[in-house]
Formats: sequence, C-alpha cells, structure tokens
Amino acid sequence: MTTLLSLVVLLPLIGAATALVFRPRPVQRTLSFVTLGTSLVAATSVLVDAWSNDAMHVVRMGGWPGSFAITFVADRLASVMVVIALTVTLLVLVYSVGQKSAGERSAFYHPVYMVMSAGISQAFLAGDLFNLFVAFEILLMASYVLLTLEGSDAQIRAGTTYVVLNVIESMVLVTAVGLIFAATGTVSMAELPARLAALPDGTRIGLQLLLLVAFGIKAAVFPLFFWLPDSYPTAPSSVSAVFAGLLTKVGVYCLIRTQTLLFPGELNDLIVVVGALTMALGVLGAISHTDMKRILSFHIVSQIGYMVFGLGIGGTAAIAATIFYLIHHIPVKTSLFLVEGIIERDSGSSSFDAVSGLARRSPAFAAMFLVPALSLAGLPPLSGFLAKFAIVRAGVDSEQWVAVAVALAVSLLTLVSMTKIWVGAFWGDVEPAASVGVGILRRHALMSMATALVVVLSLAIAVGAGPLYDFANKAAEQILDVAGYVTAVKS
Amino acid sequence: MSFSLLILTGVLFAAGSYLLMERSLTRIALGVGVLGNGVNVLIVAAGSSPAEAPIIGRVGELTDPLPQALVLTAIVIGFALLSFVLALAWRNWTITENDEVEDDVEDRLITRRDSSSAKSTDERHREDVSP
Amino acid sequence: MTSPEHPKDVSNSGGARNPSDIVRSAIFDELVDRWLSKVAVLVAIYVTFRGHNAPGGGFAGGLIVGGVFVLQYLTGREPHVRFRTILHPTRLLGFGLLLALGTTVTPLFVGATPLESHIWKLDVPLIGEVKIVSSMFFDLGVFFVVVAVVLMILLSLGTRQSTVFGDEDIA
Amino acid sequence: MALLVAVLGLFLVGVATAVGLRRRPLVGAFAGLAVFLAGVAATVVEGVGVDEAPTATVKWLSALGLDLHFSLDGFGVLMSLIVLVLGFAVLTYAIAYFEHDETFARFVGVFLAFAGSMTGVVIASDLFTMFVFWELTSICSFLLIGLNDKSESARQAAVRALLTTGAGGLCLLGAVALLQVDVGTTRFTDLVALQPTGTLVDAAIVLILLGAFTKSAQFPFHFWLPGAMAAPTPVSAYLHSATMVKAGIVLLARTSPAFGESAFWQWWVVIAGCVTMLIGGWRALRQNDAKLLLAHSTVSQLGLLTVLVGIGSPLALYAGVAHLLAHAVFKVGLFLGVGVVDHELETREVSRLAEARTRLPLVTASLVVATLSMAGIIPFFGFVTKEKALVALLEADLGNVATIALVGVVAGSVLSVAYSARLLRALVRRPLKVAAEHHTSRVGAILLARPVVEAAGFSLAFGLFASFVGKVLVAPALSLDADAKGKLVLWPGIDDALLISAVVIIVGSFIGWRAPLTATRTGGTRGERTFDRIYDSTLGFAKRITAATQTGSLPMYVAVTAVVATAAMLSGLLLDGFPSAASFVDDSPMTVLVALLVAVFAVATVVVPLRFTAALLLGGVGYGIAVLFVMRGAPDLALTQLLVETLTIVIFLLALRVMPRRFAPASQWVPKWARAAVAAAIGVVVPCFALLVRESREAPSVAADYLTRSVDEAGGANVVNVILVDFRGFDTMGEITVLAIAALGVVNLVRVAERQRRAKSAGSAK
Repeated sequence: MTTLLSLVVLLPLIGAATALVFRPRPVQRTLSFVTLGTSLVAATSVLVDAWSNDAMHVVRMGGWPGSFAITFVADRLASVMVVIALTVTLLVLVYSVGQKSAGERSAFYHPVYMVMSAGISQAFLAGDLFNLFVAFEILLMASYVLLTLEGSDAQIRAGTTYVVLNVIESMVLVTAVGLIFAATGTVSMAELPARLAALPDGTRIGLQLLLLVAFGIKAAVFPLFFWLPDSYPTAPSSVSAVFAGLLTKVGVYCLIRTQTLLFPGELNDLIVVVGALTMALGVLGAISHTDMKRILSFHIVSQIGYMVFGLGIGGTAAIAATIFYLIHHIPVKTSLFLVEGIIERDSGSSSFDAVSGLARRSPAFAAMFLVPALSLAGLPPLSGFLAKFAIVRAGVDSEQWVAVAVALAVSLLTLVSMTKIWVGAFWGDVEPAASVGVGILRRHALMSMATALVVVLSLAIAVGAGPLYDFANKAAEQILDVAGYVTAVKS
Repeated sequence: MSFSLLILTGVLFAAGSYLLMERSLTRIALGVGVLGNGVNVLIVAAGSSPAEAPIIGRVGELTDPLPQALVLTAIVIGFALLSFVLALAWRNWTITENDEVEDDVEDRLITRRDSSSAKSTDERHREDVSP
Repeated sequence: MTSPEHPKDVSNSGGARNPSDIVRSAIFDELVDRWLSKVAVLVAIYVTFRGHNAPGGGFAGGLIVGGVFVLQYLTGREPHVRFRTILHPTRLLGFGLLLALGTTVTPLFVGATPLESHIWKLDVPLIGEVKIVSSMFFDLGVFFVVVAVVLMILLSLGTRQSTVFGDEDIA
Repeated sequence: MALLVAVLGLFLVGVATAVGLRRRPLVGAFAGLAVFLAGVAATVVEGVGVDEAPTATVKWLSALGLDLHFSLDGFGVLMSLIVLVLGFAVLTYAIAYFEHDETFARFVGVFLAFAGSMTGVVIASDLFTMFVFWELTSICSFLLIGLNDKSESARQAAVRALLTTGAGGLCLLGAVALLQVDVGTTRFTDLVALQPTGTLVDAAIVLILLGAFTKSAQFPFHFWLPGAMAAPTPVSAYLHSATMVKAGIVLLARTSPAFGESAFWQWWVVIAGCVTMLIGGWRALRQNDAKLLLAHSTVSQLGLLTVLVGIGSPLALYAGVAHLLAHAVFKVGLFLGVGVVDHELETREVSRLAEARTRLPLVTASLVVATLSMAGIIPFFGFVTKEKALVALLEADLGNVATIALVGVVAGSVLSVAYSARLLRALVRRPLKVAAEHHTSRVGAILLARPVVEAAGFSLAFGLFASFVGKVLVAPALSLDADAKGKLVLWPGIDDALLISAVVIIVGSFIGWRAPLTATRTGGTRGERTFDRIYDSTLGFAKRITAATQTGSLPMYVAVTAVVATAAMLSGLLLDGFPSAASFVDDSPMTVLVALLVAVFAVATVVVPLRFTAALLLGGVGYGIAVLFVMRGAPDLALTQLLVETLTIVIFLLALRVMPRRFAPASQWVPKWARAAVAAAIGVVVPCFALLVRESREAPSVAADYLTRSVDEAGGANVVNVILVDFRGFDTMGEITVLAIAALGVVNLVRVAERQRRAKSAGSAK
C-alpha cells in the first residue's frame, strides 16, 4: 500500500518528466493517459482498502518517524478525494484531446497537466503543513501555465488577476506556516494538534485565521473570491473545468482539514457567516451575467458557500454532509464547464445572447446540460439535492435559521440562473448559421463522450447516495477523531 | 528575537504590499520580490534564534536548521513565481504596449447593463398589454 | 538562431563588423568560454557534492553554472549553442527531474519508502574511504534542473532574434 | 409494487423518446400507451378490493431518513387511476393533435415522464417522497409549458411556472427538514397518528401550505396557471385538469388529517381558498380566450378544493375527494374539446365558439354537457359533488371558519355558474358566420373527439349513478382520515343546501347570461406583472450588489485580501494583547546597519521612478538579506539567496528591456494615502504578531531530531542540506517541480508572443 500510495503522486511527476524528454505528441498523450490511469488504479485500490478495512495508510518519506517525516496520509476523506480528482482529470484529459485547442497542441500541455494532477493529489494527501504549501505551489504554478497557455490578450489580463491573487495566497500561506512553526516548533500535522492547543488563545486564533485566509482565497470564500469569476472564464473550457471542479475544492478540503484537525471546533460561527455571505454573493453575481462561463464561475463561489456553511455547523452530521457535498460537486461543476466548452466550440460564443435552439438541435446534448444544471440548483432526484438537503438538515438541527433560509433562497436563485441559460441557449430558434445536418454530439464525439461520462458519474453519485453517504459519515467520524489521526501517523 | 530583523520584516511587508496594490505589473512584480524577501526574513527571525550554522562538528550552540530549510524552499519557489510574473508582465507589454492591469471589462459592463435591462422590463409589459 | 551546422557563428550582437568588437569578442571568448566556464563548472560540481557536509548543494551548484550562462549571455553569446549539442534544455529539465524522481522512487522497488536513503562506503585507492549517500543523486537531479531552468529562461526571455528556442517542438 | 415498475417504465420510455427516438415518436407514444394500460392494470389488481394497502420502500439515503415510501391506499388508487387513465386518453388525443409537428417526440417524452412523476406524487406515503416527485413534476411541466420554445410568451410562462412551483418546492424541502428534526418522521400515517404541535411544527405548516398553494395556484400564486396556457392543449388539459395542479390538493389531503386541527392551518386554507375562488371566477368571466377562461375556472375550482380538503372535517374531506374526481372529468373534457375547436377551426375566441356547432356537433354537445357539470346542474356529476360540498360546510362544526368558508364558497359558486353560463351561451347561440374547413384526417378526427365525448359521458354517468360512485369513493376518503364518511345521491331532497344551490344557479345564470362575450381587458394579469417585477428587481438588486463588490479592479482585490489577512493577525493581537519587548536579543551593530540599509533599499524600491533602478534596488534588498543570513548562521541560505538574487536581477532586466525606463505616472484607483495606510498597518501588525507568536513558543523544535540523526543515519554533516535532500527531500522534489513548470511557463509565453508576431508580420506581408 505504501508503494501504491506514493505512486499516486509520483507517477504523474515521472510521466511529466518523461514527456519533457520525449516530446512527440502521441508519446505525450500516451504518457498522460497511462500515468494518470495507473495513478487512478493505485488510488482506487487505496480507497477500496480504506473503505473495506477501515485502514488509514501513511507513507513516511525517507522512512523517518512520523513525528517529523514528511508524510502522506490516506484516510477515508483523502483517498476518496484523490480518486474522484483523478477520475475527473482523466476524463477532462480525454475531452481536451477531443477539443483540439491550441492549448493541448502545445508541447507543454501534457507535462504541466500531469504535474497539476500530482499537485492536487499531493495536497489531498499531505500530512505536513509545509509540504501542503509546496503541493499548493505545484498545482498553482501548473495552473498559471495552463491558464496562460494560449497567451491571448484576455488570458493574460485574466491570468494576471489569477496569478497575483494566488501569489498573495501563497505568501499568506507560507507566512502562516512559518509562524505556526515559530509558535510550535513543528510543521507536522500529527504533532500540531497538541502543540496548537497549548498556545494562548490570541496566538492560536490569529494563526487559525491566517490559515483560513490562505485557504479561503483558494477556496474563493467571501470576501476573498473576487478573483475567481474574473479569471476562470478566459481559460480553455477543459482547463477551466478542472479548475472549477478541483482547484477550489482543494481549498475547501484544506479548510476542512484545518478546522477538524488543527483547530477543532473553533470560530464556527464566523465560518457560518462567511458561508452564508459566500452563497449569497456568488449567486447574485451569477444571475447578473449573461456569459455562461461567468455564470458558472460565480456558481462555483456560491456552491463553495454551502460547503463552508456545512463546515461551520460542525459535528459529525454536518461534516459528513459537507464531505458529501464536496464529492458530489466535483463532477457536477466539471460537467457544466465541459458542456459549455462544447457549446463554445460549436458556436464560437459562450454568451447565451448569441446561442439558441440547442435543444432542438440535440436533445441528448440538452439532457447533458440539464442534469448537472438541475443538480446544481438542488432539485431531486439528483445528487445536488441530496447534498443540499444534508446541509440544510444539519443547519436545521443546529438552529442556524438565517443561514438555512439563505441556503434555500440561493437554491432558488441558482435555479433562476440555470433557467436563464436554458431559455437563452437551449430554447428558441435554431440559429441559421448552425449546421443542422450533423448533430452536436457527433461533431464533437470525443468531447461529448467525456462529458457524458462525467454526467454519468454525477448520476451514479445520486443513485449510490446511500453507501456513499455512509462512507462520508465514516470519513467525518474519522477526521473528527484527532487522536486517531495522530496515533496512526506517529506510530 | 532580533529587533532589527523584526523591524526590517515590517518594512519589507509594508513596502511589498504597497507595491502589490499598484496597477503597474512591473511594480507588482517588484512587490512579489520584496514581500517574498519579507516572508523569508520573518520565518528565519521568528523561527530560530541566532547561533552557529547547523553543521555538525562546529563548536557552540547550533541554530535551528528547519526554518532555514523551509526558507530555502521558499526562496526557490519565490524565484519561480517572480520569473513567471515577470514573463507575464513582459507578455502583457508586448500585447498592449502598456504595463498596467486593466479592469475587467465584463464586470464594468454590469453597471451599464443594469440600466438597459430596466428599460427592457417596461417594454415587455407594454408588449403584454398590447394585443 | 544559429543553425547546428555552423556552431562557430555564435555571436548575436549584430555581427562583429567593428574591429574593436572583434578584439573584445576574442578576449571574452578566451576568458569566458575557455576558462571561466570550465572553472565555474568545476566549482559547481564541487559545491554540489560537498553540500552534504558544508554549505552548498545541488541548488547552489546549478545556480553557479547558470551564472556562467548569464555571463556568456551578457557578453553576447547564446549559451545554448554548446549545450544544445549535448542536450536540449527541455530535455535536460526532464532528465534532471527524472534523476531526482528516480532517487525518490527507487527505494520502493526494494520495499522501502520513497526517498529512503542508503549509504555506501567504498574503499577507493589513494583517497581512502569514500562515503556515497544515495541522496547525492537527488542533489544531482536538482543541479540539472536548475541549470536547465536558467538556460530556458535566458533563451526565451533573453532571445534577440526572431527564432525562439523551443519552437521546433510544436507538432 | 408493480405500479412502481410502471412508473419507472414511464420515465424510461419518456427519456428514450425525447432523446433517442426523435425521428419515430409514434413508437414512443405507443409504448407509452402500453405502459399506461399496464399501470392501470397494476393499480386495479393490487389496490382495488384489498384489505390492506400494498406498500413499498425504496432504500436511498437511509442515513438521513431519505428513503422512498409508497402506499397504494384507497386515495392512491383513485388518484393514480385518474392520472393514468387521463394520461392514456390525452396521449391518444395528442397523437392526432401533434400530427406533423416536430415537437411531438419531445412532447411524448416529457409527457410520459410527467405522468410517471405525478403517479409518484399520488402514491407517496411520505412527505419526502412526495417532494421528490413533486419537483419532478415541476421540471417536466417547465419543459411541457415551454414546448413551443420559439414563442417568447411560452418561454416566459414556463419560467414563471417553474420558479413559482420551484419556490414552493423549496418550502416543502424546508418542511421536510423541520419535521425530520422536530417530529422525527415525515411518513403521513405517523404524522396523523402523532398530531404534532409546537413552534417548529407551525413553521412546517406554513411551509407545507406555501408549497401546496404555489403548486395548486392558490392566491397569491394563482398567476402562473393561466400563463401556462401557452402550452399546447393536450398539455394544458392534462396538467391543469387532473394532475399537476392537483398535486397541491393531494398534499393538503394527505396532511390535513395531521395538521387540520390547528386553527392556524384552517384560517390560512379557508382564506386562500376563498380568495382564489373569487379571483379565478371573476377573471374567468372576463376572458376572450376559451382556454384562458378554462384556466381561470380551474383556479377557481382549485380554490373550492383547497377549502374542502383543507378544513378537513370528515365530510368535507369526502366531498373534496368527490369533487376532485368530478372536476378532473369535466375539466379534461372541456380543455380537450376547446382544443379540438382550436385545432379544426383555428380559433379559441369565446365569441366564435358557436361556429363549431355545425362542423363539430358531437364535440359541441359534449362541451355543453361538461359545462353543465361544471356549473353544477342536475343530473350531472358536478351537481352531486357541489351539493355535498355545501352540505359538508353547513354541517362542519368549526365556528367562524366554516361560516366564512361557506360564504366564500357560495359567492365563488355564483361566479362558477356565471362563467359556465357565459360559456354555455357562447356554445349554443346562433353563429355569426360559417366556419373554416377541417384539416384533420378521419382517424385523427375520431382520435381527437373520442376523449371529449367520453369525458362528457362520464360526467353524466357518474351523476346518474351517483350512489354507486359515492360508495366507491368511501375507500379513498377513509384512507386519508379514518373518520371520513359520506355518500352521494343524485337527488338529495329539498334541504338547505339545495335551496342555496338554487339561488346560486339563478343568480349565477343571470350574471353569466348577461355578461358580454367579448371582454375588453386582455394581457398580462397583475400577478404576472408582480412576478416580473419581483424577478426584475431581484436581478437589478443582484446587479447592483455585483457591480459594487465585483469591481474588476485587481488592486482593489489585492487591497481587500491584504486587509482581511491583516485583520486576522490583528484579532490575535487584540485577544492576547500586544507582546512585550522582553524577548529581544542584542543585535550586533553590523546587523543593525545592514538591516537599516536593506530597509532603505526596500523603501527606495517603492518610490524610485525608474524601472531598472527599482529592479537593482530589489537586488540590493536581496543581497543585504543574504548578508543578514550569514550573520544569523545560515550560510546555505545566504549562498542561495545571493545566487538567486543575481539571477532575479538578470530576469528583471530581460523582461523590462522592452519597456520604457520610467514608470508611467501611476493611475490612482484610490488615494495614495489609503494605500499607504493599509501598507503601514501591515508593516506594524505582521512583526507584532510574529513577536507574539514567538513569545508563546514553549514546545521544543523538531530540529533536535534532525541534529542528532543527521550524520549517522543520513550521512551528512550539513543539517540544512540533509533536511533538503533527505529528511524533507520531498519538499525539494516539489520545489524543483515548481521551478521546472515556471520555466515552461516563461518559455511558453515568449513562444506564443513570437508566434503571434510572426503571424502578424506574415499577414502584413501579404
């Protein structure tokens, strides 16, 4: 298991390095698929083990004791995140090959993409705060390059916003980690809980807030999300799909870790307020725009708000709901961006003022949009509904009435913006320019196939919600058991 | 803790963040550089006490090597970030002949669309009423 | 950019038409290319390998070699010309990463954890016992990566001609 | 439960038809018809004449109590028969109606899915289960109302319907969560048994009522239903006679035995129902479009049903169930009949309905029968059920509520009779001119007319055999409320109710007969306008908020982020108090001097107006820090810092050489002093917080391990380097990866620029 777990991160790195040495595109593509695919297999076997044997796998780099080695810790939450992240990256890879964008043709696309995947996995597995920072830098640097791969005017403009804000995030994070070391003498996440708890209140809360700010920028919470809707829309859809689906979730994941492992149960009320404001402002932004990518980008923010809300409620049920939300949201958001990418590729615009009649052209394609869109709005029987319900119920349980009301209202506004897209782009006359002869799906077969698979993944989450939720529940119990984590890593 | 390093940290953080709040990309890049240095000094100053270099065999009390190792990594990552930001500034210049970061167009348009959509609402009702 | 068939034609400073330029270029050729670069590479290797026991290491070593390239560049040469024949910078980058990764991964094959180091003690005639630590290979990888990165940045941002390095690998 | 298989079948055939069988919708339609029949058979076999209602449970998310519970009790049987039989009838009708229409496949697909969802609603035995199918009907109705998506008004109507019912759905969701937490169950039988009360339950009641009112188009949410008439007739007939709008009534019927005791509940139900009855009736009286007339009449009838089912006295419940059936039968006939007229004569104007008489005598006759039933004229079924309703209200022992309900229902009934009378007059008067030609095939004409005639026939037959029907309806009412009782008779004898009816009919006919057939007012209703106003002002509000927060200005975002991060540290300082300076060590004069120099360089970097100079000053900062590192016992750090700084300067020079020497005058996005203040705050807070953090350090550093193990176990004396390549080698691995990717990024940007430049010069050369 140690080997498999290490390979999840190392294989994509090896693939990337090899792809730099051997640069013909078929070789690079093969390398991408093989390494990410193998990583996925490795991660899945770790997950299966975590699921069935209640095992928590720990890799201690260099064979040093867990108290000071850099560790990879695959508890239930981390392993399920890695698996779902790799699945999505792999499917988006298929999509990007089909997209034939200028980006994918670059000799750098595949190496950078693989490195990003490795960074994401590493961030999920990191058992060391400074190593987490390094993982963040890996995935961020890769994302900078991917975002500016085509180097167009708009990309540079948006890329600047993205890069500058994330550089600031890096600075805040490394400052926080440095100061945590200064206060405790360690950066190992297994050592930190006890040492942090011994600190005076002000110091501890200051450090916690600093970490929350750092991860909050990445997760795009109020009032640190402004960069996101300005920058994601300019990336090629395949790239923004991964960004939307995964990168912000890394931030949320880290917020969960911080909140459960390092500073259990502190400042929960603040987090609930932040969550409610994030939900509300995100969705208000979404309904003000007419560009699909922007709408979807604002929805990332608003959906993050739900997860932050769930995190703020605290307790096993709420954390389980948050984890479920986190898992379900990745394929939903990704597929929406992928669908948007097909529309953009097909008609050259992402504004629904310029696109119409898609449902007449291809009902199957319309269904591919409708399913994740309604899931995002939280309508049954889709996964988004279950996730939202779990959060709302946890909120009712802890009597967070205002936030629950906000959550429900935001859900309605989400529906508003989804109907705006649907009515604008999918209904109405088919544009005369659009070629009616060949269906959308057949024209973009590979992209559509990848998108359909992501949609199926989200449907599978809805169908298998029972076992998955049980898993989330167990994962929540596990991450709330700080002592268990510490023992497992240090032993 | 060393008083002079502490004050220096403050100056570097202030100067760096002031530069980051500029519109000029060159200045932002400078800000990344200054702030990065500030962070490094902060970690070393707050994380360890001044003592002998941590090389086994040297006489005297050895200082804490870990902050140094962390800062070493941070220096390199900071360098990587700075190079990329500079390349971005360079590219921005080659496109726009301008060093400044413009405001986002779509965001600016929202305010204008606001008034135009209010008009369209009225129109819709007029359509509704007329047969 | 210089085509591989004419490796001597290395000057980019607008052609050395001016006699004083020729003299200067000859001096720099002599100084920088012949001596400084060789000395620097030796120093760099020394710094890289002594890093385990004294200040230094792969990173510093790589930067020293990078500094030589910078000097070459500042004196009007495109430093890749000599290096290209050995390794393209992107390949060098990949190679360096692979070396470091190889050191990381190899222990897995013998059932250990990644990056677990191994110490070999060799008896070399004349020198005596030499201790080789597997992590030295890791440092060597770092060295190559840094060299490659410096080269890549110089050759891209620093280019003065219409042909940009790396363009050829666009399929 | 075999019926569930049929429900699933409806969904599957529906999706397959809409997505896959676009070119052969008839295949899907016939498969759908077969499933409808199978569903009817399953319902009858399983549900009729059994002692105990069959139940089924589908495990879904048991941990949250989200399992699907179904029960085919008496009410479920009645309702699912209505849903399935009418589905069958409407679908046969639609085959002819949609002849040669490209949207037929979409219609069949969504229609079947809708029928499946509606069946789910009526056999749900649990609020959560009902909610799931409830929302599915909202989605399907959205797609059905917007079937003619080329029409702007259809699209708008669909959105209004979806958002209104969707909002109601969210209320239900809230109710489910509240009941789960407070009562611990959402099963209807459990709720009825527990009779829960309390503040949270009251909140849940409000939410349930909101859900029911939005779905069943009760005041003030009545506006979406007439708008939804933009849908093709089969859709309107199905959604608005028997199914979608009845979902709210079903919900009330299921929950009123549990909550009906609450005065709160009764007042809300009666007021909403009565107001809706009056508004709907009044509007129906003034419509030019026959379909809109029917829509408003549906609103009005739903008001009556809300009152009956909502107040929940045993007899009222029984009367409600009976009237539900009566309304479904006559209303589907009316809608479909008007649809035939529309289809054949291309008119729906009330004033031209009479033209159908010669062309479509059978349909016209059926319409007359259905209208009489709607008006509550003996011997049609509508009469029987309305009598029962009046009796129930007269006998209800509920005080003021019942009185108000009675007054409201009587007034509403007058209006019902009035608009029915107006419709009747439009149907039977002498036509002004001869109608246009048929354009449907013979088979088509039969398919179209058949359900209309059948509906009329049933309206009459149910009336004539009222006592038999009444006996059948006892089981459904009993399954809702164990106390429910009642019977139906065609001729009740002369009693109070009959006298009231007589007065109602006389007054109503008088008003209706005198009402003009062409009314003056058309266009959007006030409710629609209110909806639009709310919608637009929400949008406007969103835009204002977004414009205010999402400024698009990078420096603004940076400033906000910086302020938040500073506030984080400041709050730590405020909690613990600013640190004392006790822990300072003595700095050597050299350290002080270098630090001072670095600080000067840093400030100069900010103020210097020249690009290269600024870059060199930054280099100075770096070199100075390298010196400080040496003095701190960090030679490795110093060496690296020195080399990196050199390289940084070079890269600065490379990148900046394309730009002018001087900075352009900085554009002021906020006053300089504000930025300076933020920067100064950071400059104060960061070191103070660092000092605070350092002072609270008690635990030993992990470095002790490194120092002891370095030589023996890792084979190196330079601990910093050993950490980098061994103890924490993986950090270094990550670090060189970052470096490598950054280099790729730089190369990529230059390459892209070069390619673009070359493309441009190639373009200009041509």
